[in-house]
Amino acid sequence: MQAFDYVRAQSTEQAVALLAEAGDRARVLAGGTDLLVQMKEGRRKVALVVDVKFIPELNELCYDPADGLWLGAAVPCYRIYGNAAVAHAYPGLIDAASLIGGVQIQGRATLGGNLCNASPAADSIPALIVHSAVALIAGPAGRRQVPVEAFCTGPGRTVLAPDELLVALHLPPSRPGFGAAYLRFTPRNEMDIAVVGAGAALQLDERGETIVAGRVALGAVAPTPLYVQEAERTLIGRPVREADAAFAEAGEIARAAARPIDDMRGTAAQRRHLSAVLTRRALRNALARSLASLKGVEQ
Amino acid sequence: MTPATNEIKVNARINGEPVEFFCEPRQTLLEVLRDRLGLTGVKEGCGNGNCGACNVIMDGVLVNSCLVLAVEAEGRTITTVEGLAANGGLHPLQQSFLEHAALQCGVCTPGFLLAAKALLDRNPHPTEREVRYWLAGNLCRCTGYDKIVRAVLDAAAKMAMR
Amino acid sequence: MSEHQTTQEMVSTAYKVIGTRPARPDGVDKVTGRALFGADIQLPGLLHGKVLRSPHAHARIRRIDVSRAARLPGVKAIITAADLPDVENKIQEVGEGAIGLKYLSANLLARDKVLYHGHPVAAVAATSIHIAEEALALIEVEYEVLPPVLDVRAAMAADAPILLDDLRTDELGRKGTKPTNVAEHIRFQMGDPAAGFAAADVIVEREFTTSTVHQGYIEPQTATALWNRDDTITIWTSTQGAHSARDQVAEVLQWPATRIKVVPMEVGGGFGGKGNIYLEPLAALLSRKAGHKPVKLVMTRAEVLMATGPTSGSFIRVKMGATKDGRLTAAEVWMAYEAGAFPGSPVGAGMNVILAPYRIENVLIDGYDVVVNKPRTSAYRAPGGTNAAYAAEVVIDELCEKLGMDPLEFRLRNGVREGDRRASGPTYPRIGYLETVRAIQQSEHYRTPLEGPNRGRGIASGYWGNWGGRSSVAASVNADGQVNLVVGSVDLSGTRTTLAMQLAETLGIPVEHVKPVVADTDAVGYNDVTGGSRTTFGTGVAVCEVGRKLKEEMIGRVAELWEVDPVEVTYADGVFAAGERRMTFQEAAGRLNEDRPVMVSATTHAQEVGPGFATHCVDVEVDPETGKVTILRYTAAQDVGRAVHPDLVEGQIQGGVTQGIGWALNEEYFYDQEGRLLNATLLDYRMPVAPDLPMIDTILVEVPNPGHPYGVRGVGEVPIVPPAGALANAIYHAVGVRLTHLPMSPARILEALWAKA
Amino acid sequence: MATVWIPPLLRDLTGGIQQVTVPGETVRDLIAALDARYPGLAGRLIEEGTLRRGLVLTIDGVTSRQGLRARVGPESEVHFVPAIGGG
Repeated sequence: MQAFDYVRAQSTEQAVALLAEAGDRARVLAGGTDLLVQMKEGRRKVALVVDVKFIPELNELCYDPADGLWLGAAVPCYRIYGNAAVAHAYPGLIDAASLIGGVQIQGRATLGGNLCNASPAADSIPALIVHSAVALIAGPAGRRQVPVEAFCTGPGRTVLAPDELLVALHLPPSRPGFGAAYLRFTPRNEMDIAVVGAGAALQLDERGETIVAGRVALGAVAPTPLYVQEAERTLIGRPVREADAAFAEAGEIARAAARPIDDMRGTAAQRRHLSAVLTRRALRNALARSLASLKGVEQ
Repeated sequence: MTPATNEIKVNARINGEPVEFFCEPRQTLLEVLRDRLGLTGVKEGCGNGNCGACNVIMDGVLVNSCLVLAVEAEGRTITTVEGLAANGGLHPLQQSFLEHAALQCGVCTPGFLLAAKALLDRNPHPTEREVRYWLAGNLCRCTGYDKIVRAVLDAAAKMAMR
Repeated sequence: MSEHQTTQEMVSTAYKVIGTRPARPDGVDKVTGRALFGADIQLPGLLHGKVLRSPHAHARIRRIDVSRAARLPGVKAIITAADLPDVENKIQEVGEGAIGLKYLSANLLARDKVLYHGHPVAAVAATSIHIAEEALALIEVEYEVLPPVLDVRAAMAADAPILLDDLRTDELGRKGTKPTNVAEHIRFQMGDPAAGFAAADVIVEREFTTSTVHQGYIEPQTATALWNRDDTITIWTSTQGAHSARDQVAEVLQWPATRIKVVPMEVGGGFGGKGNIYLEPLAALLSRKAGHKPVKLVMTRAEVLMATGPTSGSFIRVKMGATKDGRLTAAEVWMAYEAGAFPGSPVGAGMNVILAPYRIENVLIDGYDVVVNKPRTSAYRAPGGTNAAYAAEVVIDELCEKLGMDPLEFRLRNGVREGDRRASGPTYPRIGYLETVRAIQQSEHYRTPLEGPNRGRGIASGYWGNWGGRSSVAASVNADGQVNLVVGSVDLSGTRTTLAMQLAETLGIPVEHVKPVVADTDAVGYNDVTGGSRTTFGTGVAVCEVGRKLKEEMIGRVAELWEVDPVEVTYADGVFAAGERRMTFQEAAGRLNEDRPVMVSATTHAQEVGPGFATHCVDVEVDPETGKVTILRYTAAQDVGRAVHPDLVEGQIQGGVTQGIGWALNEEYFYDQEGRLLNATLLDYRMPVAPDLPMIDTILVEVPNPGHPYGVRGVGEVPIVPPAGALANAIYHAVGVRLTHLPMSPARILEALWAKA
Repeated sequence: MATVWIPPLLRDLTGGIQQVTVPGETVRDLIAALDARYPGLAGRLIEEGTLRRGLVLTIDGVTSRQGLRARVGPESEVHFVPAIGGG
């Protein structure tokens, strides 16, 4: 690796000041599971590494049924799925957090880092999108919010300016009748990059009879993780007993929305096909969880 | 040791002992453990977090030491394979790996032992499926995993009886 | 779990040590992190080296300028091909095969041309690995990029780019006249194939392609060298054969072999890939140039995948005919294997494997060794066998289907036994192929019907000829009765244990009383590489011989002590006896050492090799929507001759099966059009992970090899041979598509399903 | 007299004949007898005075390392097959 300076930032303000000073030669270090690989391979020229893991607000994982989830950008995956209340409220997020790398990667990797790395195949981003997550960004001029579906602008590129820092992700609270899921297709059962990833979320009415809201997002089928907004229109208002038909339609919408390429991880044809298959399956998983959440309320 | 100008002093607790070392920011924890601290039981198989040979436990969490900067170890507690057995003798997992012939070449073994320890610390009664999924980040090319999985399950059973 | 089936001859023989499962002597060091593998060597004043590699698959080197790199503070030496002595192009027997020395040298550091992405061009030694890495970026190399050729059939085309200007096709001593990429053509022929096909009622012909794959050992190649001021060289390395490594270094450096000492470190997996040298001469030259300081080179994983190993991608056409009653009448095979940048693919071995389990009177096999712009291929567990058997076993399965015959019945009807002829001509000695077929037939797995949609069961057989090789061993008896066993066969997977067990059995002492040591090249006689499944058999023969000699020596010396004729002294169960007199082995050891030490040695080149056969049965479920294959159950039955240490034999089988599964389903090299390797990481080179697999059940069939005192056959190679064929057949029976390309990845299965629909 | 199996790529020299029975006590004798009958055969089997590299001699099913000096019996079956490495 090239030589660089390392600073353990103590506050968001300090980190932002350091980034502003160093410009595009600085990189933020959270879990390091992408950054260090890229630096070793010489893909990133870095003069300054700003370690943000010790900034309290970036390391905070706070869930309140009324306010939702504050997920500090530097919270590693294992803390997310290790938290029972979070796991219950945000099942799609948990699916994704427990799929990123092996457990030793999950001990370090963060969803904030996964988002900022902006891989088209990132597992957590479709999950964050269907959970309607919002990114909280700090910069020299103050703070701003960006919905996760608008965060990535291309492979490895985001809305972040060189002097901006992702502070946290905020996920709205989940109500009874809500369910979400993320799944991906990989040739191996673990330790793989998604050929296609699909996130889905559903909100049922209180009786669990009708879909009142739904979100679908795909990974690895476009230059950025893809929010398939058109799928929502097909899902809303559909009775649960017709879910299979609705999900099949949503799957076809996802297939049409996908703009995949051929590469060593999969072919374009395979990816288009899997977009439909995985969307259907993710919706089915989400529905099961929606129904389960309603049963939980009755008890 | 006199530090070079760009070296940083790091204090950590490694295998139960306080350790002070100097390193450059670009050095990984793996490099320092092996080349500065002589803990060559920690192996490098891939250098990018895909094989688990460099596993260590840092503050109770299993990590790939190839993807940790040595400077990040400041104030941390680290266990390597050399520190797995608390006081003399062997850890039940080490014993079980030997009894089940769960190693052939042995180069992935330290990483598997650390991963298995981290598993049993969280989940003392894992199923075969849980063991396989937990160990997914550790590659073994010799054994086909069969005897490793058996060794972990058997160690769990024996540790539960104690 | 494993079953054990011992056949006839030796069933009554009661061994005390053979067949038990003692702890391995190197075990504690390996579970505590103490064992020293290649990269673990630390020496005072150690310098760290890095290798600059070609970014192109095929290019002429116009100019190399190292001056900027040399000026970087901390850089101590830089070498290029100009630092290697010129070697004449003689063929040298090294390890298990022969290689042209000029090619061996050119593979270490490219001379005028680079022939693959990752081909070494220069190497640097510096005070730290980071400085060495920075220095690489300062070396300027000017290339004239040439078109690459990456596929065997493209490389055989008349207008293909030529890799090696001096290469001419060899056909058993007859050289071609034109420049070519075809290094060798080999042919096996018996009987009259045309007549055989004319007599067939059913003929199946298919073409197969297989991708380049890697051995995938977890420990990257490494070498540390000290070129001392007395011009002796010491090399610490991770190698399958210390003597072979020494001799290869001697040849490329044109340095006397006996002024080179190779110290074999623990080897973190080899599977054939650590028989070749890559870094050793570079480390030695850097050491000399850096002022006789030790230099360590360690490959990154990307370097391992780009520039070491792999084994051949291939094209194979198989045609087989059978009569209505299920008798094979003829077979024709045409196979071309990638050699990589320099000649030497295992196509000959593939030719031996491809029809090995079947008695066929009329056979024609043509094999071609073809250079392409990929790394020079290296042996990989049953080299050339997996892809060959895959092709044949799929065709056999299709014949069975067309004939409406059970695949095991068909194999029993056509399977080889002692005295049957191999395709290469010679006959088989005592073998246990049919026994493995029956073992599967009788297994609980096969007798349990497989139910459920998209599920299928596949059967395939496999063979490896095994090998004896040259071995030297020495044993000395300590005064306390413990025996030091010095071997030169490096231990890749537990052979210290299996060798110690054979000596303990021969001497009638507990295995714990034998201390096996793997010695360096100065301390023990010549040993061939640990490979080809030879060590427990071939070095085992030497160990049995040393045990026999040791007993004879001790009997003679006890007779001296007792003042009786040696013929009056017997030795059994650890006790010397003559008349009423008794003396235990331990007592004798003490008494004899007071006089003079007890030590003997033995060398062998074992020829009575027992070929190995296996039959595998696998159940899969295929997800028709994704093409993903889940392995539900796997059983491997193998004739192991005699399982010296059943745990280790099971481990060999389970490991070999798993490598075969990886090759079959997901492992492959991806190159771009320009010949750059795209997936040089263990993330995208997808070797199986633990959740991809079920437990691998083994059935150890024991048909003793008459050529070994305890009946040992090599066991390591055979298990990688059948899995690809077995999985292809299982996938067919699950979803009705025959896959003719390895790996049978989800994308390819989906495409096949779409094509069918 | 021993039976020598002619390697397939040399059968152009024997007019397609696969096996030839020739007299001799050593492999050297056999090759000399073969060459007398089929000129050029020795030149393909022998290189610099020894058996060509890459060829393995098998006599009655067992490989021999003794090359040209290997002894053969009157009923022996002799093959020259390509050498094979292992992993």
